[in-house]
Amino acid sequence: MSDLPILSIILFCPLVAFVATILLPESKATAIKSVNAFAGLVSLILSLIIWSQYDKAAGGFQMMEDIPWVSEIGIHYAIGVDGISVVLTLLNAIVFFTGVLSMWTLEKRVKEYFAFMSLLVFGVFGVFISLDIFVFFFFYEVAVLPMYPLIAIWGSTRKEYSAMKLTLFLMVGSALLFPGLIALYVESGGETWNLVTLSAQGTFSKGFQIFIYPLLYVGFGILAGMWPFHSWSPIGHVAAPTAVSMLHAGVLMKLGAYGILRIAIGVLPLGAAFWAPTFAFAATVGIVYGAFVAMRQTDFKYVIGFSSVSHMGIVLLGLNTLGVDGTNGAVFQMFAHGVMTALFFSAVGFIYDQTHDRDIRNFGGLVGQIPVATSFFIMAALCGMGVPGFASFWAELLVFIAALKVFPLMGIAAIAGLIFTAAYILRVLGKAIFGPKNPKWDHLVEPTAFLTIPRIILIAVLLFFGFVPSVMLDMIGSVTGGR
Amino acid sequence: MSYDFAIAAVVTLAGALLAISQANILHAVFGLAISLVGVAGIFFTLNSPFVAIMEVLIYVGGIAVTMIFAVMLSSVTNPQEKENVGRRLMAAVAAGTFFVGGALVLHHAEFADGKELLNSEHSLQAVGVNLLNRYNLAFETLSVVLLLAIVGAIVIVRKEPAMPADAEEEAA
Amino acid sequence: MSSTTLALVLLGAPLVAFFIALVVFRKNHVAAMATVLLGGATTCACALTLLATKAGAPAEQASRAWLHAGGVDIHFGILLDGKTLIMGAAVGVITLCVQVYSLSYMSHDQGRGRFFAFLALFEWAMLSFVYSPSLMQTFVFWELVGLASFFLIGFWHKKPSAIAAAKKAFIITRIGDVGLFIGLILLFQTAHTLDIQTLNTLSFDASRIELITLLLFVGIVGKSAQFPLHTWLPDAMEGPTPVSALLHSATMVAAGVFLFARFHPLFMQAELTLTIVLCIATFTAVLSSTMAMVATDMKRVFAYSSISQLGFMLMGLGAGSLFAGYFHLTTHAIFKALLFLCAGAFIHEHGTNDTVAIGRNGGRNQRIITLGLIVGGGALAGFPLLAGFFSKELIIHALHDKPLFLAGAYLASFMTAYYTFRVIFLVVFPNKDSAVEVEEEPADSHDDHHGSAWPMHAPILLLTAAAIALGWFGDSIATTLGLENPPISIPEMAPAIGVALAGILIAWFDFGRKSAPQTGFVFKIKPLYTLFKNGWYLDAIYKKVFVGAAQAVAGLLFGTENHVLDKASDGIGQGTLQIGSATTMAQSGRLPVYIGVAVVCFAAVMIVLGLEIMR
Amino acid sequence: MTLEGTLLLALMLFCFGIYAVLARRNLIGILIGVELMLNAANINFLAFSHFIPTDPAVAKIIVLVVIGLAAAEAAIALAIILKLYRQRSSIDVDAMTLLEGTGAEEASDE
Repeated sequence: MSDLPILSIILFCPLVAFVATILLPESKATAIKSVNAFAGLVSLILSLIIWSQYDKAAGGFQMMEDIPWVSEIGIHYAIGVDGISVVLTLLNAIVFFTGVLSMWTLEKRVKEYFAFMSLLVFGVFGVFISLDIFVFFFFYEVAVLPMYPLIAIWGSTRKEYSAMKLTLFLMVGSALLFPGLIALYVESGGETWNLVTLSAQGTFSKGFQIFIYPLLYVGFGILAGMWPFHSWSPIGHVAAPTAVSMLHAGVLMKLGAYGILRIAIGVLPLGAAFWAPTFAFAATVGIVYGAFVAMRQTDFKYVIGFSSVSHMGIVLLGLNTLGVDGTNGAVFQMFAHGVMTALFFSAVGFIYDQTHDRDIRNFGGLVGQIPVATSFFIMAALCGMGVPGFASFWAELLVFIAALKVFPLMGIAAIAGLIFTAAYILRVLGKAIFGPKNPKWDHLVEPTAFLTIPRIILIAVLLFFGFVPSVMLDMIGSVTGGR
Repeated sequence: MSYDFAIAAVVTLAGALLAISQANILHAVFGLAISLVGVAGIFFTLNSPFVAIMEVLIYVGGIAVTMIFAVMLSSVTNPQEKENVGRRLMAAVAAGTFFVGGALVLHHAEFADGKELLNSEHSLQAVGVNLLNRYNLAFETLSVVLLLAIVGAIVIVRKEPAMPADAEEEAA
Repeated sequence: MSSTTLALVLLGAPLVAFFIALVVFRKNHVAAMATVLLGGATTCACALTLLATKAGAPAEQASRAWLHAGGVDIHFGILLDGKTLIMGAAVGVITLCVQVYSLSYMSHDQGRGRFFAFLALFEWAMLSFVYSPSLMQTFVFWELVGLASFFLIGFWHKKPSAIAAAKKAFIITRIGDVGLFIGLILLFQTAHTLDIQTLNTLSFDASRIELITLLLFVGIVGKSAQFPLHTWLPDAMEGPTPVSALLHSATMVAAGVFLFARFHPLFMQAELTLTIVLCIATFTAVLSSTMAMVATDMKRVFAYSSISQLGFMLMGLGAGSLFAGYFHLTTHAIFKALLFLCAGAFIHEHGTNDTVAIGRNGGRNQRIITLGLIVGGGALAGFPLLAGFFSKELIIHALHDKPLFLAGAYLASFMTAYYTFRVIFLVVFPNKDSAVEVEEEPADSHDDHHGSAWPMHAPILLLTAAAIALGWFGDSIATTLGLENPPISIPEMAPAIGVALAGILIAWFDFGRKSAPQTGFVFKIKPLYTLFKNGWYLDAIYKKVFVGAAQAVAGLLFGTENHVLDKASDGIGQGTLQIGSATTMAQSGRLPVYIGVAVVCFAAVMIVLGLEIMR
Repeated sequence: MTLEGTLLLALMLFCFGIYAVLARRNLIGILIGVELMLNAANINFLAFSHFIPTDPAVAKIIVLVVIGLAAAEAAIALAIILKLYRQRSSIDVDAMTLLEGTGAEEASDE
């Protein structure tokens, strides 16, 4: 078992699905969906196997594979996982699988949709497991680019505009990243792109780190929804179809945060230390700002979109504390937020599919009509508020512990943001889910048992890690030394 | 200075002048042919008789004739070149600048050895051997390119009933 | 069964019942109710057994590391000491009473299965909070108590007012939670442990502990509805009355006081905090009493009285007497649950919340309930020999060397006696000829279906008995807590008794005697009446100032987002497009132009090159 | 006959070619200019190989390849010209401004 290149298998699992999707005829929609769901299931199982096989006591990168790719400029197909990658790989597999199941009712251009989606997932897996900065960037672009057609074709509400905006912002991010990454390669002597080698102490001088770090941080930060470069994100969420929103908020934004953690902070620790107060401030502003703006939104998805800005602010704040607890919390929050927003969008998507309306003012009393469907939304909302019992509580707790220690004032501001988070989430619940029933929606029906499966999986994951956070923290801690 | 070279040079330049100055495009092609013959003469004086023969065969016998066909097929209704002094002047200035630049470089460049070499008696054999041994790739590539050119030319010129209409709509 | 196992069963039963009732018996109300009731009974039995077997024994702790943070293991588990045992028993008994009571009260509600499920969740959260050995567990379940109360207050989710009240409760308590959260983290960073027993043995730097305890106190202020965060509690009665009974007695609001009692040794180290606690508690006790004096809604009177009694408890604790505060917490839990259950019974029967209307409707004909009301009210008013009397005496005794706060306490207990007996007299001696107008408040429960009487009567009778008897168990409670029950001589008691009796007397004069005006003396001082009636306008001010400010900021940022950030990014996009269209001008597609440019450039390079060689 | 003289001749021929390419509006005229430039280059190759000691066969092979390519190029170019002529009834380069965007409509209207 251990001899199998399990990482390569999990990486190419969605690619196989992609090829199969392309080869299958358009008319066989169910077959296409089944293939993708199967790929999702396989990658889910494999990521669980990786989780169990990863030796937490030993730590470091494991299950490494290294094949020269473009040896002239030192590019290797080098992959491997540490505790953080394991966590995020699992997240991606969960969101992929549940995302496919959530889109089971799709009828419009099924083939292309699933082709792009599996391509996107392929890229995300690649980012999470690659150990070569160039390969990392390669997969990063693979993951980012399918967003454009996915939104522009299957989206709603100003979809072309949103898709264009999203793509342009992400390209700006890449435009910052690429020179930064090349600078790393050149400055280190131009021999290797290997992350582990580059991360070694003393590779880069302090001045160089301070100069390059903002490029990488902002470049990745744009994808992570970093304030003030977040405005692509809510609008992208709004326009995207359900599973794309799930993948987008659930996984894609994590790529940015992962990039910051792995490359920006990992390779340039001195630069990170220099810039941490600045970027922590931006993150704190993002937390409070996102919550406030969400308070005024009227579209379900906009609310969730801005809540993502707020929650990703917590991730970024945690990363910027540069400590064990902060990093643990940030990674945990990445995972929790990924599952949570996937659940959020999945629940909203279900309502939208039936109503074609997302204005919270037009709803009311949904819980009386479709209690099961709304209970998914309520669960996600509770998790978003950081209620104990859900995974995000622990994540936020750790980030706040670290933030109060390192940046006391920002920590207090971020914790106070919890009040506003509760305010906007309860506002949505009060207006749309509870309250007097709107007779307009009397025709809504509950999801079929099949469609509840993905949502139940997501809730189960949230509750599991909410009740037993140590499982997650042990895994992350194997990298950060928190254990 | 040998006379054969001078004659060849004069023919070349005269033909070229004819090729670029004639308003009638047919005459211009004739000028090109004359110029090419002159170039062949220059090749001959440069101790490359085989290349000179090829030049005449391919250029004068092939390309120039093909051009004449093309002119015949296309410019029947095409109006003669209108006098456009400004354009000609601009072109002359550009070409003149280039000439000045080139002449400057030529004038100041120091070449390794200005003496004439006459050591290429077996040049034709050497060309043949080299072409099929060391430079075989260039030779084969060239054959493929020529084949593609033939096929491509046929494909391009072939009449397609639907395409022109579409293209015209798009163009409009 | 060891006591640890017993405690685990105690904690596990409600959680299991919650899941089964909510998920499995989603459509089977009877089964759901039965499950929850079974869980509640189990818990109650376990809690009482624990109290009986463990009372006076040394504290016992069973916990295991749950997660690792800040370089330290954080434990979750069970702590069995005096405070826990008493509070656990109170929670168990009162929850069971409320559940039995709800069988009848909610018998025809559409979502009664769900209601019972959330009752179980509430119980689980509160018990886990009480039995918690670490501050982290305390905080987790503190939050969950708030969450469960959110669902219960907003149980009638079709009523916008209920949802608004639930929202308000959650958000205002969350403001307190933020303080508690920061305090927790600071405490954690200072002490490097969250174990309650360890923390209570440590001593800290004075300014540090003052800051930490103040932050903890912010949480208590929010949860126990003290000024200035008290406004959520009166509104919280939008939930079904059994919820109010639970919320106001042993759970939710009690959590704040319990937390104070838990960390009493820490608070004792912080002089400044104690002074602030006393100020706020006294002020709250007086403030909310004034509001209670003019409220006509029976539940509202009791809600204000809860706030004021919580103030009393904190006064006792803040004055340094752990036993006084804790004893009052226990007695209050019993008699306040009793009062709310009685109020619920009246409301259920008569379809109105208005005390005067209930009285005129013949509320006194429900004899058992009226008895409960009188006993509970007497206990609340500090009528001698009833439960509340003893505990209140202890608090006043504890305050004896702080004249200012003592005066406040006397004032508050005078008003307490007055408004409590106002309610009693209005029900018992209704005066149909009095001028007072009945404010037609919407009925709490619209349907005319009434469940059978015994599920309502049994808990009320039980609690009535407890309210009478509990006062005499001061010594044993003190022993359980490991404290002394200070003897108080009769002369010391006299002023308090006098004040209470004076209050009752004036209430009698205003409401009880034949042809009493039944309006109360405050009614005659119009500005004061309006002020009290409107809760000192605090709600309005909060709404204007804080909610308004938050919305203004939200609006501002919303505008920033849409008009500055969005426009900026759009502008960048537009600019790119414009540059693009500008460059297309150069791309004319005219071949000669391209070639000409290329040639001229090349020529220029050659000229430069030529001149370079020449040099 | 010197190297400089030969190169000067080639340069002049090349400049004639440039002039033809720039001044002509007729596509065939432009093609003529291109051929002139190619020949100028060929002269240079042979001149260098004649006057500077190198392997003489190389220059000849290059020239032969260039001649072959020129033939291919002429064939394709003429085919394109014919196609264009069929579509637009004109082989005037000034009319071919589709790339200019909006200007294309005006140009094709003329």
